[in-house]
Amino acid sequence: MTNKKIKNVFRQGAISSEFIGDSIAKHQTKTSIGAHNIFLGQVRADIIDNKTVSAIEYTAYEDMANAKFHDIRETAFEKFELTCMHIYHSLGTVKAGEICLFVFVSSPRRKVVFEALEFIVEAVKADVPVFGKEIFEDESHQWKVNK
Amino acid sequence: MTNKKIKNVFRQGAISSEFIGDSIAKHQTKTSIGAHNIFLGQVRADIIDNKTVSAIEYTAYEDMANAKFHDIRETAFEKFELTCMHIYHSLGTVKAGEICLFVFVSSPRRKVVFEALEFIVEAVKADVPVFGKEIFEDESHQWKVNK
Amino acid sequence: MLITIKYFGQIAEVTQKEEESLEFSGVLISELLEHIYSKYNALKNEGFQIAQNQELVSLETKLSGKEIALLPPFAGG
Amino acid sequence: MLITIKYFGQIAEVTQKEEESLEFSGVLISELLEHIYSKYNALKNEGFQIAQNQELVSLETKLSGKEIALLPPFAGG
Repeated sequence: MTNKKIKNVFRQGAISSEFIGDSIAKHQTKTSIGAHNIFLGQVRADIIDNKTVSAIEYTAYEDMANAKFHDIRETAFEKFELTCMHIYHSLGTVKAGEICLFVFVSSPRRKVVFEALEFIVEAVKADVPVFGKEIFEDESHQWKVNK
Repeated sequence: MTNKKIKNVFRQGAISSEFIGDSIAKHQTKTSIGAHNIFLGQVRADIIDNKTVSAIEYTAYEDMANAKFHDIRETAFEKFELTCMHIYHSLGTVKAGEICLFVFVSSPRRKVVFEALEFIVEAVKADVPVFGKEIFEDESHQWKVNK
Repeated sequence: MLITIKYFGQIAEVTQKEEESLEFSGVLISELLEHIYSKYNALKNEGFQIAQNQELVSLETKLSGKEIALLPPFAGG
Repeated sequence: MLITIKYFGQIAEVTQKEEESLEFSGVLISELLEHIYSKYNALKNEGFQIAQNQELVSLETKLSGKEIALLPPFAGG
């Protein structure tokens, strides 16, 4: 899997449910797959000091982020017997209730997808330089920090 | 969550990617959710003694199966801080490459969905009386057994 | 006692039916099973669990239910 | 050496710019950081990591790269 071209993981705006459905449909020709596992990150309307988050505005150090996503992908394929793996992350404004992260892994066997998906999502949260500005309904903001 | 009416988890035939996409879309009004995790079981075209599985024909002891799905649901809501949970399983013929199991959990936080989804999928495989007849391309068959 | 017995999957292939009702006067699940074996000898080669009124039971369980099911290995998902 | 410095998120809010280039002759990342602090004193209150040519580095790392980035806490996903 090495020497593969670095892909652009970023999508402008929210990731739609149609996009996710289409992505699932594309795997129906891959009949060695027995298990898919999908993680979706959705923007929460958190209430902080009586103000409600209405959206997150994502920015990234894009070149470094795509290189990190690539590293995570390579590591996941080395560690786990995966048939397919896809990651998409939003840039720009994603409203509360909309999806900002889509990670999709597939394998012949289910045990593998559970381990692989959690590994990938934790790595994305920890290692990828993406920044999130939580916009409140009154247009004030604060900066999101992953825990 | 107890005393809830037992739902019918079964769908006739394969579970379509559109159905899954729609199900995701319906959660965009639930803005306390931060993480979704979805498991999809897909019928594999396994090759056994030079014959390829072309479909699985699912039957179930439906009343007991729906009661077991209900128990699994109740237990999952007790054990994990879930906002939503959905399970769908196919009955009848599902071709290789098509989806026969759809488990969908949502929570404010990601750690919860990983644990909950694996718990539910393992319980479905172990405890629910569903039977699968693997149909080969030459129309012979064998009975599937979960590992 | 009138008991309905349900057969599934490869079990139903052996019995050639999915369901039957019979009058039975035994006390334990094991006694009913002996009776079923007497009708379908080939079932002795099959692995299955037994449910009484939709709950799994052992051979030593008392027969109390109207609905007994012979369940081959599960294959959901 | 001509160095491009990139600022992101709350760091860019402090510097009021996302990128700048400057000539710098120091040896270590820490020296460059002191220089940046001299321009943007308020950055001392911010938490961030430093990347050199897209890899995270420590203050003791030798300055070798053309592209330095100040990265506030990650918030992906």
